Amino acid sequence: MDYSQFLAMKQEISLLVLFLLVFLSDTFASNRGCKTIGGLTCVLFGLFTLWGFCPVVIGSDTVTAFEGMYETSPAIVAIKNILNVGVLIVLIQSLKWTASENQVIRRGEFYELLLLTLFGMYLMMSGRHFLVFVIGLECASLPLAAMVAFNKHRYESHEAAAKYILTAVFSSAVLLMGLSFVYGLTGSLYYGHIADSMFSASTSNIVMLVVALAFVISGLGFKLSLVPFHLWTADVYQGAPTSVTSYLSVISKGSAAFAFLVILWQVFGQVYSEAWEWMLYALIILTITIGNLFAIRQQNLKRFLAFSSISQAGYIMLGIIGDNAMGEAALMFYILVYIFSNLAAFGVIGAIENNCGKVSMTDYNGLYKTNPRLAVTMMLAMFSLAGIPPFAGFFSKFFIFTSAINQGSVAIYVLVLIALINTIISLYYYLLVVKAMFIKEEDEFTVAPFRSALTERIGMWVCVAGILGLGLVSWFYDSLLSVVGF
Amino acid sequence: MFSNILIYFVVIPVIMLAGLALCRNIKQIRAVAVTGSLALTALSIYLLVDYLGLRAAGHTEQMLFTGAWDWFKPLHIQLAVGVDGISVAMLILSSIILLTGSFASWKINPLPKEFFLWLILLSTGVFGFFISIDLFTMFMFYEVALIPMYLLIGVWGSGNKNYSAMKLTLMLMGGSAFLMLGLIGIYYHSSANPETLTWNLLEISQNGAISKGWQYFLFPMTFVGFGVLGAMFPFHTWSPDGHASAPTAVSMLHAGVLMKLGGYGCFRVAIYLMPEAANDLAWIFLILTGISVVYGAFSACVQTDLKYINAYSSVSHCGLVLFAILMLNTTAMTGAIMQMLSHGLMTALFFALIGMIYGRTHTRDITKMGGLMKIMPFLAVCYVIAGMASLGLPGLSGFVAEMTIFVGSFEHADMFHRVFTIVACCSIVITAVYILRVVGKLLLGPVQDEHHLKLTDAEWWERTATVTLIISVAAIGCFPNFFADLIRWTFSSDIFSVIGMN
Amino acid sequence: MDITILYYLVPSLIMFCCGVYGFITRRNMIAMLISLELMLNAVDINFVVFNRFLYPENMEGMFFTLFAIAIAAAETALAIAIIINVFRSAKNISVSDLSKMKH
Amino acid sequence: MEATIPVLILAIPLFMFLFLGLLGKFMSHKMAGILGTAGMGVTLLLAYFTAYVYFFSGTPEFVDAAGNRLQFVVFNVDWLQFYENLVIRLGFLLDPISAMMLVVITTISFMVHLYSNGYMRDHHGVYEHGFQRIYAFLALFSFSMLGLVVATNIFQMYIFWELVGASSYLLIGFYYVKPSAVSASKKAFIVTRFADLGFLIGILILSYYTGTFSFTDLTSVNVATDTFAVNLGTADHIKNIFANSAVPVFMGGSVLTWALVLIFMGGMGKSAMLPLHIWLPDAMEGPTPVSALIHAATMVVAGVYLVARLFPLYLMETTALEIITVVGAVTALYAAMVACTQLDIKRVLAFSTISQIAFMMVSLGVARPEFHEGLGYMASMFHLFTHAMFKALLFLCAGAIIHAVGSNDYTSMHGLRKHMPVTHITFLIGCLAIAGIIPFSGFFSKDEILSSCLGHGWVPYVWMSFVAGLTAFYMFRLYFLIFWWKEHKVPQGHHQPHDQAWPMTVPLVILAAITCVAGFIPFGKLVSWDGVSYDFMAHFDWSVASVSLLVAVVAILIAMKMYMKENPLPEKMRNALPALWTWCYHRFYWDELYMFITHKIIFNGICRPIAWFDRHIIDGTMDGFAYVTNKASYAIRGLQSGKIQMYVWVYLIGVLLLGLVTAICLL
Repeated sequence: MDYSQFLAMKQEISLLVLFLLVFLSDTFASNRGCKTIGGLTCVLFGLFTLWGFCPVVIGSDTVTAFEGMYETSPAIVAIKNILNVGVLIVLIQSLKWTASENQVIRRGEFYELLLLTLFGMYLMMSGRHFLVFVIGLECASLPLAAMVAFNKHRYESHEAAAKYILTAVFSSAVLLMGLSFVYGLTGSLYYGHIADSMFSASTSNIVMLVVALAFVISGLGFKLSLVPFHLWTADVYQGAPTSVTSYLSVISKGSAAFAFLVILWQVFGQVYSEAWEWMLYALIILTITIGNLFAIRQQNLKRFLAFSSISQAGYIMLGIIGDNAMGEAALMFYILVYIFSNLAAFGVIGAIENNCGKVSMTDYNGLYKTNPRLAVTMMLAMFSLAGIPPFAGFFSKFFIFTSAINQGSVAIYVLVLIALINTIISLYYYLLVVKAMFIKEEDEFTVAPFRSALTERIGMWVCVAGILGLGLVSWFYDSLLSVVGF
Repeated sequence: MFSNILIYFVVIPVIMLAGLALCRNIKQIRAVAVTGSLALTALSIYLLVDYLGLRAAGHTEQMLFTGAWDWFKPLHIQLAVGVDGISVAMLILSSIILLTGSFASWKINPLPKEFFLWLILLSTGVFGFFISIDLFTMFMFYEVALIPMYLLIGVWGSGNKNYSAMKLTLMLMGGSAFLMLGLIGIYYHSSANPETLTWNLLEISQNGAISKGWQYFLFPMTFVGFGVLGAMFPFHTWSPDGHASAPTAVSMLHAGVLMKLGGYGCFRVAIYLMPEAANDLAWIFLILTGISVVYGAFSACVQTDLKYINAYSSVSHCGLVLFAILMLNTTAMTGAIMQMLSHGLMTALFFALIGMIYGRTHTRDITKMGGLMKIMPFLAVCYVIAGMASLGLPGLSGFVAEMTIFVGSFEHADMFHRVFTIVACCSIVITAVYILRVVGKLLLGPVQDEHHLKLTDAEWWERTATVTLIISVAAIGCFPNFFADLIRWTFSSDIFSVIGMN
Repeated sequence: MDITILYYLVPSLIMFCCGVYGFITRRNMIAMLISLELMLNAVDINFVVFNRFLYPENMEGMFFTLFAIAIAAAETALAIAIIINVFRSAKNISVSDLSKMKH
Repeated sequence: MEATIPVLILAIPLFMFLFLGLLGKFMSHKMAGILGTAGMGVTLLLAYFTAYVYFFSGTPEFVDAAGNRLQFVVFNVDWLQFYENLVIRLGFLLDPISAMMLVVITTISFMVHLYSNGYMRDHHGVYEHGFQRIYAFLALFSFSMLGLVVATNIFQMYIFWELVGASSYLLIGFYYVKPSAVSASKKAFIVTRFADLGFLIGILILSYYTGTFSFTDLTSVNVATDTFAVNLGTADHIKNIFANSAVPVFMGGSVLTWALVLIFMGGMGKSAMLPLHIWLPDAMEGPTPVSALIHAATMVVAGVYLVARLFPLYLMETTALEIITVVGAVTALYAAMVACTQLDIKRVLAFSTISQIAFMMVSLGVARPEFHEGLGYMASMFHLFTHAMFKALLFLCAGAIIHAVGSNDYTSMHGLRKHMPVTHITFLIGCLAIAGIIPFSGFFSKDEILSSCLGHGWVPYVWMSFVAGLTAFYMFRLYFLIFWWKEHKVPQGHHQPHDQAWPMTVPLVILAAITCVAGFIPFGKLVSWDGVSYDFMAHFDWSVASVSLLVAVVAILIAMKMYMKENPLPEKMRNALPALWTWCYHRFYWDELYMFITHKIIFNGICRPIAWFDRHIIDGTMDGFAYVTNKASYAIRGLQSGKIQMYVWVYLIGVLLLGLVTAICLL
């Protein structure tokens, strides 16, 4: 076989190399030396991220390898780079936590697992054969279970991990079941072949396919935590260590969303209007509404952000409707902005949690009086998530709505209207946080003034810069739009 | 880009924001706020002169000082600016009110710095909204102007402020939800050729590609969206609570300028772009606005809280604005814009005075006050003048605006319009009732509470604010033709030929 | 009599359903894990059968099954580890106690 | 004639208002008084000059070859343009009535300015609080009133109409600490405002159909001999419009009728015609000079002036004139009856004012060109003139008395003739004039009114003669009760009442003098509805005159019999017709009726329910959305039960629903 085709997967390979470097240095480092692994990983990963932006990696057009099992294109590289940036921020933000005394015995495990999951996500997005996809999926979700259970001394951590692994395996079983039917009906697991054989497929087969499709969607919906496949999300987010939660909420969601887009359009694009358009509408409405309704009542901020991220996933789905480059670009842009906004929020939560272990909204009362910078960062994150101009969230929301309406039917107007009305509810609960920090008077539970670690501050600064810049500077969106296109 | 004068209406506030961020003490903050708003006022007046000069020189484009710079090119989103008489008038209004507002909040505490930061951010949105002619940027600035209200009311407000702030923000956001859908819809029907879709108001109105069917759908969306901010019945209830809880300067800016965004948008987007639908559906909204005119006035008659009274009268007056806009003829619409100016100024004056009185007596309940004329004559006299302006005394701004509206509305000879015009006319009597009620209870008569006897009259900054506003109110009232001509130009242009407007 | 494809599909479907049923009803986490294994194996059977009966020309299904088995093994291992963790901290492995975080 | 002097006539009072209003508190009281009076004096001279030039210069722009008066627009500047032909202009129109009004207003106003110098201080010469303020307001009022009478178009009239309303509001509420004054001023403003609503709508209708505001266009109607130099084009145009069948007819009345009636409604408000009269008696809460100026002489006749202004239009639609007649007649009788029973000196004068204005209205209503070339028009203008003089005189006397006695109630006066001779004489002259005793001015004007009534029919003639008798009766009741009845006894701690200082007495004397001679002015030569001057003595009807004179004398004798010496007769009278007396005394309960309507019906019946509706229904709906959302979020929280198996259930159901529903839809 032709080994040069491995060159197609530059990022995967370099990621593996990076992983090996970290792994080896972790294995052979002394107990003292291993304290530097975190820093080392960050540096290496920073370089890796930069490497992702090299023209060599981006390439110019779509490249396939292994008889089309693997595919890369500027768009895919772009989404990978977006995720890399997010991962980099997560890594930087988690340095302090991993250095804390009850984590330091774990040495570099956190980073190794994290890099592995990232590798899995790469495969999910680049795979053009369901085998590759499934391997990527599992590779992305199993290590996460371990990471969720990372906090040895917190019961919640274990409960969350157990819930996660059990439901994850269940959903993957269902997904595989669906895939088996797909295979049975079309005789192939290549995306392309399945799509082709849909032309010839008879109606009854189409019906079977639709049922199978429902199984597949459920599997992906689980990763993306769409209602009704979302129930694990809140508990896991709450129980997991904050760094893991932030990773779960942005990176794995982002990758799943993109993979979802690819599969739906490249595999089932034929049966869009008859089969899954309405499924998607239903899922979107449910996801946004239920997520919002649950988020209203939450007191624990991590749980709160879990539900907010659920409804955000619903908005992301809007980008999939309407088969056009605009939608894809809007989706990627949304993910990008969402990464920055959410990570800013998690950065603040993590910083405060690491400092005094408080995650309840009432602890944030009058935060602006004690820690103005954290409060402002949090506020920016909330406004961006709520989609308030001039912050990036507004632009991503606007673009995703615009791309969705491009599809043009009356139904889509109604759908978008429902989504827009939901933004009011979401604005309500985001403002609750702002209210706690700025309007409520501080009491004895309020976080005392403290100085957060340099790494955390770097992370927040980057996020704030992103929140302010991504929208107003049109370069980001334009360049995304220039690379997309099937 | 920076050769265009209009850009500076956004640049100056941004500079002010930066300056405020660097301020260390209250003196510097005041300095920045006052110099900045003075600069804006000067700029707007210069713009007015320049504009009139160009018109006199025979420039007959719809908009002057136009400029467009690509922003999100693939989506045809531009940073497009341009003004006509209406925008110029609105810009002057905003700058004056910002100036007086910063004087009125001279002694704001706590957190003066943050207060002014939010206030200036709000006005950035306002100015941006009035200069931009690109639907996207317009909408963006619109929302920029809305959000600061939440914190301004929540942190510096009084009374039931949490509830009011949340209610105001959510209701206005509800409006802008419809608005966003409407705008996106307009975008997709802005041109017959999908390659040349545009957000640019002028191009859209020239293309006139929005089919009637879509207009029927999009017109209500946009009109209601803006109408919520214009306090259109029944979407007005945010306004009494919001105004009542907001701090002085915020009430001034909000009632004086922000509510005008509603009326302006209703005209500039809903009616300007979809005249046919406006012509056919106007009656629905005429009923609503006609109701809100008398409705607001009637409910103002029984309130006892000064700010509630004024908020309801704002409902009534802004209702008159939308009412006149929907009459779809030159005179009435001119009157509508003049009413915007006049209401903006006099309601700002009202709220300023209420704030000053409240700052002294610490109550806004008119049953607990009385005979203030003896204690604080200056403020009392100013209040009477404001009241006279509001009940339409000739020589002050209210009269000319209302008369223009009534004469214009009366051009419709059919029974429906006649009846509603006369109903609207009735509001001038009711207005007199509640204004005189307040004046009688609050300022005249014996002193109710002897603790008030040792209160002082206005300080110099308060005098500055009120006098500035009174002068501008009187200016409109005494030389109305100047403003009328400034405004009328837009309507007399041919865009409304589609609906046979004179 | 000849063995048609249904002779394999129906049992696999039954297996799958049993797995689901077990997963939903059993309180013991280990038992739930076993039911999961049932479901996964049902999937494996499907793949193999489809490959063998419908598309014998290439081995896609077979390979998929191999990978699936491996993945299932990995999942089980990880799950067991986590369950042990839970046991350590909660001193039992009844799933009904596993609902501290809710609403 | 060039515009400088007319401009000054308007500008000086306006300037005085701003000057005294803004800088008043920086100058001494005396200074302010002198400045104000001086300013008004100058205006007076200018106004006299203008009137003189208009009437007697005989320049062709004022008088044509045949000696007929012309309308002349001195200047007319655009103020606010609605569209091409509909423009509000501020201008200065000279014609007989406006010239006449200039004289009246400036005269009375000057007298009042002078008088206030004395009135607005106590016996020790200490100036009242807000002395400068009253001069500022008086100046404002004079400005507005002058602007009203010289208006060139109906909208300018409306503008100044509102301004006089406002200044009257300010002046009534001058003693703003007195709650009664405050409520009185509020009442006055709101009632007139309500009337102005009608005026405004009338203007809207009229201007919509005629397409003009300008008086010269509107009234250019050639009924008999058109002599006003205006364009006949509009005249025919107007006639055609209203002749045109396309013009809708609303509730029986033609559009023109409605317009005119609505406009007259404005006049009813200002001129206190029934049923909009209730504000005037209360308006007496203001300082007496103010009452003399505004509520006796000038502002209250604005309604009459308005009708006179549009008289040719009214001639086109005599239905409106009939209405005016009826309203006027009823009001006259009503006010006269009430006046017979009041105890407050100023209230009596107020009601007599109402009654007298009603006289003018009636005489306008009955005026027709066919009869004595519209004698009624001239008569009402004449009566307006004379009434202004003697009513101002009476009020100023009353002011002097009140100032001396320190009370409005004349049960505390009695027998003042010895103490205040000057006041006594002047007051008597005033009474004689209003009673219509020859040769005082009132006789002539009232006589012409009666004869024009006669021209219209017997009913109005008899009716109005009866009212005239009542007038004589209650005025002399007032006179005798104040100056005779019994000896004056000074209450403890009060000083002896006496004539006031010269600033107060001089105006009395001057006005009394005018009252004596004004009757002999050949008014017909100066004022007539179409500018054709004629000698009204030609129309003088001795039978009518003698009858009215007889009635007046009889009435006076009755009054003398009842009130000259203290006697039980009045008691007897009262007990004879208790019901009538009570109703008159309580002014036929009009105020109570209004109280009921405004308070019970409008305030409690409309405003409160609306406010409640707003708070509870509309606002409730908005809060309801929030409430429902919250409830929903509580209702579904069970979904997140924390149990894995539950989660998986939901998951499965979701999958199956998703798959099966779509499958079914496909099949």
